Amino acid sequence: MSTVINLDQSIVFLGQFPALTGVTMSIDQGEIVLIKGPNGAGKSTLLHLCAGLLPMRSGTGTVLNFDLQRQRMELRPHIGLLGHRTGLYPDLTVKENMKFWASAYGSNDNEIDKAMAFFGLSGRLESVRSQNLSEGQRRRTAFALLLIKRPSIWLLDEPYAGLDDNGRELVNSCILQAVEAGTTVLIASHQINNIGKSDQRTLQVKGGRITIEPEEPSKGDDHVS
Amino acid sequence: MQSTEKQEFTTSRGTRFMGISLLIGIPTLLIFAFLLSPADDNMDDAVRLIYVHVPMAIFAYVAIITTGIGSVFFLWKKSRWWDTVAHASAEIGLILCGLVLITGSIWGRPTWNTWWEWGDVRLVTTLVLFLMILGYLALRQVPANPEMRAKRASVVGIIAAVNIPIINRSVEWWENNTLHQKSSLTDGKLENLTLFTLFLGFIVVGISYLWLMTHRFRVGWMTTEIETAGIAELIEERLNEGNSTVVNSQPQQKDGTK
Amino acid sequence: MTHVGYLVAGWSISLISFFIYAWRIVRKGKKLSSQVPKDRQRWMTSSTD
Amino acid sequence: MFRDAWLVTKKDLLIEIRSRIVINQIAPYTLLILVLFGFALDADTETLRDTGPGLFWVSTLLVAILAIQRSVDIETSDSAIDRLMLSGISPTSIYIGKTIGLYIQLIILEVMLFIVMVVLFDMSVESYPLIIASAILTTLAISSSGTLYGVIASGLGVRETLLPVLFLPVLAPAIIGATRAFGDAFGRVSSDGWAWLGLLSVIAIVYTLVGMLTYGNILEDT
Repeated sequence: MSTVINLDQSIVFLGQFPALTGVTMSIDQGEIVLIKGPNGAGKSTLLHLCAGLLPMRSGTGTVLNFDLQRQRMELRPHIGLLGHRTGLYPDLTVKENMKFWASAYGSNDNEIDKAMAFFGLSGRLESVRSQNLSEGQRRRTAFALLLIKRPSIWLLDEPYAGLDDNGRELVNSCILQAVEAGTTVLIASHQINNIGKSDQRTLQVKGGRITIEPEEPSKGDDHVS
Repeated sequence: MQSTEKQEFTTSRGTRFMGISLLIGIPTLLIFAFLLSPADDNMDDAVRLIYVHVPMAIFAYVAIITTGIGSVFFLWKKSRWWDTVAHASAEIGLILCGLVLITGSIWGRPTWNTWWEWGDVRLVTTLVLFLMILGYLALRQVPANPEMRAKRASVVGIIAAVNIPIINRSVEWWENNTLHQKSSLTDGKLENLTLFTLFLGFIVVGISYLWLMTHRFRVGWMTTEIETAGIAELIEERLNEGNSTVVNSQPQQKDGTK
Repeated sequence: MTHVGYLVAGWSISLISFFIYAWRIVRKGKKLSSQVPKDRQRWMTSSTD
Repeated sequence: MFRDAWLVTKKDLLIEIRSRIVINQIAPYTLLILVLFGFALDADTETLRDTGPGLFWVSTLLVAILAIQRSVDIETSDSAIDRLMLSGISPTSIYIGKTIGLYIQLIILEVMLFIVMVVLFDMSVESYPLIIASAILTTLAISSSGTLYGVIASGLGVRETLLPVLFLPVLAPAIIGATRAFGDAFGRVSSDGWAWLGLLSVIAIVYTLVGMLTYGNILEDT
């Protein structure tokens, strides 16, 4: 398996605040990595760094063989990021949101229909403005957008927030399918410990640095969420 | 000015030399401006204000163009040196612009019988430049990520600098109803002594600009130096925040990884 | 000499502003340089600028 | 590049058609400014006619500030900007797209404002081509610098105060030119209005170029 994310002593500042204080990690293609840690530990910043959205103050890093110091622009189209906020246009309907991003990504109508059907967004919800959606429905829409983009790396920040049991299962099965197809998935969450696949890894982030990375993912560390 | 004579930390051999030249130059300029140079046929003695007004106007442009150049190089090379130059020059440019406006309207009072003449393009456009630089410096004062602020300020600086040629072109279109002296340097009827005094004015104001630039640059450089000096401590503090919550559970965390 | 008042006003405002600004910069520089270690003041002594 | 830009423009216009913020809230404000000037200048129609060109552009500039803030809000209110930057659309295309979107909205506002002004102030137009040409160029200057400055002032927590301070001086030269051109077109000033179009086009082109070159840099860390 080839390495898709490789960070070495990456330091990232948000303003005057050192959000990441020297992260070193290496992630292979097709891995599922859970990133855990208390609030403010730097989980979101780490995901934004991997997406090429934040500049590194020092250190080196490559994602998909793009240099994080110089090739962030080129990297970005290959990344799917689901942040705290869903990034939808509140005044547009679900369908209009999907259509705009689909044409930006170059996806076709068939893919839109499939993704919307998968997340239960077809029918009545299609023509509801996203500002009138519930939190869970907005998340589902954001996931559907992730599907139609077909990125090589998924960076999910608290993906389960606001989702019901059904929604979680849909998300889990869609993550597993994506990983089967060779996608790498990073999940920052403190809600879940296991998404149902045995060879996942867990990274602990504290104080802007990875504090522990188990050598072998032990089967014993899965708890029910 | 005496302060340059003492041993100061922002002082070097270069600035001390400039400072001494100013100590000689400013009184000399005053003597020439008030005593040796003749009164003008049209402007009478009001011409004596021109010796400081015109050089300051030119160097206000120089200062803003320097800000523009510094901004371009900062965006291009990402070099802090250029950013500091741009910031320093903008601040001096603001002061020069302000003084140009003040001396301009003081000069206008006896000459045109009005403090402020909206019909005069050069006054109005200098005011516009003054406001642009004011905006630039306001942006630099906003509390924010210094790099982000510097990037945004440099775009504002570039826009201000490209406005100088635009504004100067606009003078031509506006010329027919402007009151301003048709470029006093070029009408050829000036007496030699008047010309020399004006020349002296350029030199004195030029040295003042360079002297202020050097000192202001060094102050700016040290300000960033102090801001960045705390970074190592900030990182240390942030790491400890991580440690304190997991004191004994992960002993090998300094390595970060396997 | 005509317009003496205007002349004096114009010149003195210019000179006084210059001196006040210069004095403030120099004083600020003095204050700051006590906080910055000598080796981090490398633009201080160089002939650049 | 232009396909992507047009995509962004279409999206911005669709959002406006759905939300109607510009039409329902910003447009009435424009008219209000004009009417207030009418009251303030004591309803002296001759004075109003003389100052009409200036009032027109000052009102346009004031509402442009609101339209710019709205245009930035669309992207930042739910972090859509992150997804936009990850979408592969280049910052230059985003810039062009948003500039055109703002441009179209401003032109619609100006047409409304123009009709109301001509009626209320009882003004007669001598040269429609001059009006149209100068409006096209000035609006380009406003929307290109506005899109750029909207992002510069965003995300700092002081946008409402900072944007006008930065934006208005930058457009002062364009407004001077536009006012003269309009003055000539309305027959109120005896200057050659067409001569000012040169200045206006230089400003419009320069601002658009600076915007295209620097927008990406600023978007980077919004």
